[in-house]
Amino acid sequence: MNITRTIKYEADRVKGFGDEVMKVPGCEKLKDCIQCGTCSGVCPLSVYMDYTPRQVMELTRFDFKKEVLSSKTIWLCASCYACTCECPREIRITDIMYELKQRAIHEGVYPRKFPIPVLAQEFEKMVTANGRISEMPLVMKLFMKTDPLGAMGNWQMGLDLMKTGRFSLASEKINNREQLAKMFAAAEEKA
Amino acid sequence: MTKEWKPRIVAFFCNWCTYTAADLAGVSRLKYASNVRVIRLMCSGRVDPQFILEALTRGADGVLIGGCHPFDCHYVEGNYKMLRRYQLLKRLLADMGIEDQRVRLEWISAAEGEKVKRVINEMTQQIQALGPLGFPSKVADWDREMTELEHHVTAAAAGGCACGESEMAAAKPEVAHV
Amino acid sequence: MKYSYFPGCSLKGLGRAYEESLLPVMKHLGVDLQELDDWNCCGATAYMSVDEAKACVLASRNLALAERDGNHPILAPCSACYLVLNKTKHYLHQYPKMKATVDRALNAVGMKCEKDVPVRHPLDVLINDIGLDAIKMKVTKPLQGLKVAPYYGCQIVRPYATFDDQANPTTMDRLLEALGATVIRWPLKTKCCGGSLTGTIPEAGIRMVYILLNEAKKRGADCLATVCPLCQFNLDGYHSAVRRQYGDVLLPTVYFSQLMGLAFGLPDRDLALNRAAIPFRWRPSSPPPAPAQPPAAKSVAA
Amino acid sequence: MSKPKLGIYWCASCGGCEETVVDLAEDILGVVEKVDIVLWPVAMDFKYEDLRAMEDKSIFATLLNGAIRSTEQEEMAHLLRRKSQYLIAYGSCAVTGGIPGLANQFPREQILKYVYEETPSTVNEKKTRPQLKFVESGREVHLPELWNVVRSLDQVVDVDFYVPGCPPTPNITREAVNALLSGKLPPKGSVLCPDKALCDECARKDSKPTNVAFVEFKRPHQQLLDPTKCFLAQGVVCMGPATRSGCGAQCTSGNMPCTGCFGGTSRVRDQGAKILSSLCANIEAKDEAGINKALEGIPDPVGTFYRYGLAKSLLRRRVNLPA
Amino acid sequence: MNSNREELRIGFYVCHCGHNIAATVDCAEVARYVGTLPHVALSREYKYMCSDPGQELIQQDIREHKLNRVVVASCSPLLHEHTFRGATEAGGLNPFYFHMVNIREHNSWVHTDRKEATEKAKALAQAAIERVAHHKALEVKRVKIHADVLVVGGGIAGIHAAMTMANAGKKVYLVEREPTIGGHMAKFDKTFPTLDCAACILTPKMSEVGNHPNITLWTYSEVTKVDGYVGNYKVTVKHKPRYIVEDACVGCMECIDACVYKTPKFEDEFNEGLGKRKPVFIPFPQATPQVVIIDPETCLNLKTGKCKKTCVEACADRMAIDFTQKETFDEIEVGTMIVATGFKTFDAKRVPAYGYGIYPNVYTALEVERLVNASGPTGGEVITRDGRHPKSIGIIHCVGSRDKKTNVWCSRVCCMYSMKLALLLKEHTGAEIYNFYIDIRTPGKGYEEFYNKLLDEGVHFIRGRVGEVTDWAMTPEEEGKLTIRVEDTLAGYVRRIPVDMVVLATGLEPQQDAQDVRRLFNLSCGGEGWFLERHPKLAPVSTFTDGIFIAGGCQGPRDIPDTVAQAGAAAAECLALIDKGYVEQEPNTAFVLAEECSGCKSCIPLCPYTAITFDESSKVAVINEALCKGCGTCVASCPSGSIVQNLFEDDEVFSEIKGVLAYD
Repeated sequence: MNITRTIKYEADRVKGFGDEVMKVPGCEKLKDCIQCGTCSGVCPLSVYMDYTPRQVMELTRFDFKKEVLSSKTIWLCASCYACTCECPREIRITDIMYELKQRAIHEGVYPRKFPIPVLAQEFEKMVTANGRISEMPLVMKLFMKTDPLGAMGNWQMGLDLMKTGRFSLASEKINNREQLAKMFAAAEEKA
Repeated sequence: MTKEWKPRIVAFFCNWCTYTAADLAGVSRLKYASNVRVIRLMCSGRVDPQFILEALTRGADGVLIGGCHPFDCHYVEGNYKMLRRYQLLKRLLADMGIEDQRVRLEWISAAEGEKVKRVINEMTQQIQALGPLGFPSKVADWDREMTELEHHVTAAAAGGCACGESEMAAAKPEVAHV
Repeated sequence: MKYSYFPGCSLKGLGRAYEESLLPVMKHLGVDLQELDDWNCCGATAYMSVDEAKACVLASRNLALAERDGNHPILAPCSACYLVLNKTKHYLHQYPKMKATVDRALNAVGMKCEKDVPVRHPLDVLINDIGLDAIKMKVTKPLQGLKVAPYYGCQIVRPYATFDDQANPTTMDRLLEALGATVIRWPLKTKCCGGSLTGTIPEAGIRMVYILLNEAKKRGADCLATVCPLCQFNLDGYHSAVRRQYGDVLLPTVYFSQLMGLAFGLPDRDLALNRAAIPFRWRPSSPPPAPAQPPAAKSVAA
Repeated sequence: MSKPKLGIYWCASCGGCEETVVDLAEDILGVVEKVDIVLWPVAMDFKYEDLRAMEDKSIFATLLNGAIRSTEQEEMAHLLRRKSQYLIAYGSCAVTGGIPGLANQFPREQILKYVYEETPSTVNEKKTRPQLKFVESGREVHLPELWNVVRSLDQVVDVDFYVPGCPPTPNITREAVNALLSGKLPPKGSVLCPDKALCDECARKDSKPTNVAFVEFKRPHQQLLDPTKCFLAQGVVCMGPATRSGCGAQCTSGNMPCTGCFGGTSRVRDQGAKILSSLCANIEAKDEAGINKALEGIPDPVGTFYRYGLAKSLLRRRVNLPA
Repeated sequence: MNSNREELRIGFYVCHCGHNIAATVDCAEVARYVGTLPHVALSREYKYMCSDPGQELIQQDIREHKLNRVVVASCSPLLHEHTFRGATEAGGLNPFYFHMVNIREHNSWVHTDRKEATEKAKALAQAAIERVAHHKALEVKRVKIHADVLVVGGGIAGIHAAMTMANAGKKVYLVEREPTIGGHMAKFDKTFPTLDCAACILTPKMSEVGNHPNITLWTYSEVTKVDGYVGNYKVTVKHKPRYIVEDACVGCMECIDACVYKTPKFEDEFNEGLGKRKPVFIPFPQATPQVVIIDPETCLNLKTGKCKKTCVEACADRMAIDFTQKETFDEIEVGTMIVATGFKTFDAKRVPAYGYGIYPNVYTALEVERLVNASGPTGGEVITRDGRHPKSIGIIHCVGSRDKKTNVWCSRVCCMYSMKLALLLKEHTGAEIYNFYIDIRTPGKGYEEFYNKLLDEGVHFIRGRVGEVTDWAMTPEEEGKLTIRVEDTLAGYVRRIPVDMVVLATGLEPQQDAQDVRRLFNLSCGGEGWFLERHPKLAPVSTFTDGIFIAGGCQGPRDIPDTVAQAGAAAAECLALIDKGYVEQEPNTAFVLAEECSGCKSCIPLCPYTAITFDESSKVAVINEALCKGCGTCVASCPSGSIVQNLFEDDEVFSEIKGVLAYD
């Protein structure tokens, strides 16, 4: 029988992780969490999550970095903000999820082949370069990277889009891309 | 000044609302800047404008007056009397070159410990940005222009010589009325 | 009334029917929309998961452009754009550090973002600036007999919007009623449509699409009315996937602007109704009672 | 036995105080009978050298009027202090800075510029200013320098007694001189005047109701003043309640409100602050807008409340002026 | 005043307050510094100045070191000024030769930097040293206390307080704004945890109040004006017209039967709108007084003037119905008051996610109290608004409690009443009952045992705050039901639970008009709107206005036993004052220096208590010390500085200003 240890020792915590997250703009109020579960109760995606949003809050607060950053939960968050609006402690759970996603990407610990982080990164690259998103090229890229065969399964939709004139492989760009690049560069400078 | 300058603020708090609120801030262990020194009065109506001017000239960089909210004065309407004085005093102070933020009137109820913290921190910051008001050393600076003549009169008398005023005037740096 | 129109990427792509119907409707109402010159991506959801500071920079460039070009309120029809632009404003107010970063970026290109230009949703503008009375005046073909399930989705009412109730928004309900439609009351009007999950984790996304379609249909809706290009795409485009997983729940999803166009009597071709996978075939049947002619004297005075 | 020597001197003043001495009329004879006036530049020839040559403390008492705002005045203050047993600050300017004290609201340069260049009647194309020193046909001439700050006498030298007023009335002057001569003196530093406020001797006192609440403040020229009714009851700013009596309420008798020349009572540190406190507290409005509406009638609070006392007030001078 | 001439010998004490002060303020340094100041004869630090040995220390030093002034730097004067004045007096000095420095609430507790806190403590101490030199010997003033008492609010708190004092022989006025006393408790079915029938224990007390010779009961009345001060309050009470002559009505209710409305048609407030009443009605059978009332909003005669007035006919020669009644007023004098104006329940519509007002089968707890009550609108049968006998019921805790979007506080009673209702509903219906809670709070005698009993009875407890209540079905068993979506946080799963009926355990809130009441009685309020006690631990029923006490739900959420205990405490406080016969007042009153006053009359309109008058013979202002409350407004406004406030003389304040600024 294949069993795993579930007890958590202090050594399993990455001390300071929770505090770091709670210092990020928008994430401060995580401290106030009373684990009531309202976030999970209203989350439409909690149906599929490995940890409920409430558990993610608790794990984050107690520095269980690995568990949180490699969870599916953070990638299942669809940013509907229902939890943020309903939380009785005014914790901005959606923003905390964003923060955790950013950290997961930076640390490269997100589930491989999981399409959402890939989409996020492709999205970022495209916007950084072009200033705008071109949906079809983005989707094509996504499928190529994660599920080349899946693209085939969606032929019906492609056909629909074609028929309704919504399918375009043209790349949308802003004119003043140089300006945008300058802005990004300036933003990255240390104050 | 050898010591690093820190704003000094004298606060006049009414016994019933603002002083109690400051007590509440303490009981709640809120943390705020240590620049304010509170003087307890029974009512903001007791705040004599003389107190404010006296505090400023004795070295306060700011004066904070705390009273009960409108309608809530323990003494019915002492706070309005202060508000009325404050309106004219503000103008008078402006005419005397004292910045608006240095004298502040705030309504803080007994329950608003948080507001005590906020107002004190805010005011400390504002005054830190304004810099020292400069009393009482300012007066000494003003008086420096006439430190030498007295000495001269004394010296002249002691020497018994009838030196003319020309020498006296010469003792001062020659500044033309340009 | 003049607004800086911020279409966002979707209204130029998958959601073009939204733009194609919204612009004629707004024009019909005398609203002056001027597309923001050289706007860029708002910095939306996916971007926020990668680099929040850069997302704010992106959004604030748009705010700065609007400020530069006359400081008219920004009209952002896409829910994600609407939320992200408002969220950025919120961050700039609340977090001096973020503001400093953004200011640094804007300074580098000689732009400014300090006039707090309002970011508004078409529903907000329609209800609060134009008003239902003015809209009713324009209705020539009331949508009598059409049962619509108003579907707001998540991001226009949560969490930064102030023009409608977060839990139970009613602006679209009131708008549709003004058009003569019958509004279906249902508890899912702000439930998530699945967002980008339909594409990335279809199992999760499709379930959400199914729930919405199924419940609206159960309550007798003839169509769903939406305010967001992504919602429309999900609810319209995944019928075959839904059918495979749950069975047939065919129900068209249209933009509220398309319904407005129908009620105003605008021609079909102006409303891009042909751009949906699930065609919406319902049309106002009976010609309306002729609008009462105002007395001649009055019209002269006007 | 020789008669006690009396000095009278003026610094920054208008000369009104000198006039009061003359106003003693025939009583001046009584004074002259009892004292030797050894110094009175307005009336008698006088040289600095004469004064310097006097023994220290050889003058029994000097009545010095006028504020101190120049090197010359400062020097004379020191000299007279040295030569006099009693130095009396005589008149508002010497006591509290007086009207000249209002100059403490402005930088010296602004004053000079206005006086020598900008007054409507000035013709001074070369913008000539008085120089501290100039040479004319081989002779070097020196002029006093104007100080930045206008001061009351006691801000420069030690003062024994104060006789306030702009000017002091003949009555209190006579009483002050009599007190000096009789040796029946109050403690050093006293103001030789009653310590009650003016209302005490104002004929209009009884006409003031007990429920005055100000809706607006008016200035005397803005309306016809009832010659019998309390000014405050007519909404006109009157400094009487915050000002020492002793003048016989001459202004209010002459249908003008008190402007405060006698200064505050001994219990008050800042006369202006006190009258402000009293007037404002009695405004009727309770909201800021209403209060400020009422206060529109006091366009210049410093000029109104510190007309005679700015130099001696708590703040003394506009704080952001150069030292 | 001769003390000014004798040599000043000031004793200074800085208190460690255990670690409370000493942890942040260097007390030894403060003591050392103050010891170097002029006139300081001795300067000490001590662990607990307020302790007996601390106070003893002061007394001993006064005697041994011939101290004539005492300064203690410790906590807030609002807490211990009295204590140290006592010690000063016990040492043989006038108590007002004492001054107190607040270095705990205003310093050690609010600062973290030890150096800065120590410097501030030195400055504050120096100010006190400067100030105390000007202190004068003062006499405490005694004011006689009127023996009558006013109790405002006729809920269980007011009832209990009134009874206690009336039984002690005091004359009590009990004012209630509703037509009957009883308050919220009268609406309850049973009380937790003993399950006593609320009516059985309350109604006897109600009728006792109604019949007590020492109690004047005024229902349908409100206090409109309060003047005066402790011991001597003047109160105006408004009696609203009930269109019934109370003394003539015998409560036979024949007028109700005779009303032109044959059937009850209007929403019945007492039954939370679940039942109906007529325009002429009695709120509930045991109402006190047993007098009907006519509601002008619904009475045909009062609204239109066109009615056959069958009620008047039915009343016949008792002639208790009087349509001409107008508001009347009474003015009474009392020495003390108890404010017991209660609370209101949270409006569940403010949490739209739970569907109250949208789905008929969502109820508030108070509605369920009436629903399970044998004398309620359904006679105790639990039948939902759409006519169902529920088979499953969900009770949602913390509705409008512990939620920053509504009310942040825990309403304290909901856990217990939810469990009580769970038990009653189970008894009445046999349904499956689910409690959804964040935390179960049972801190009371027998409360945890009650919780255990519910677990034994098979009532389900799910730890999780409910996300939403909706009527759409995901699965067949959800069809036609209300579905509760919640995370079972202990299991770690999100669940959907279909039920027939939802009960919202709404929290407690301050009354709608709490702010008006607060102003009327010159009370303070916390940020949430509850009336503020003078000290949360040491003066829990006192207020900042002497002679006015608070009890019950107006001060914060509490259950019946706590309310009754508090009402008893408030009554005891009143009785203590009354039986003492007088109160001592802080001698901080103002007086006019008659020799100096010019009679300018500027001060006279400033006094809100008309304590200042103009004496026509001497032509000066005079302050009536008995009326002066010591605000000092006239002092600050006297243009010639001729009014002095004891304890806050100009020189005392000026020296304090000098002192705080003397230390850099």
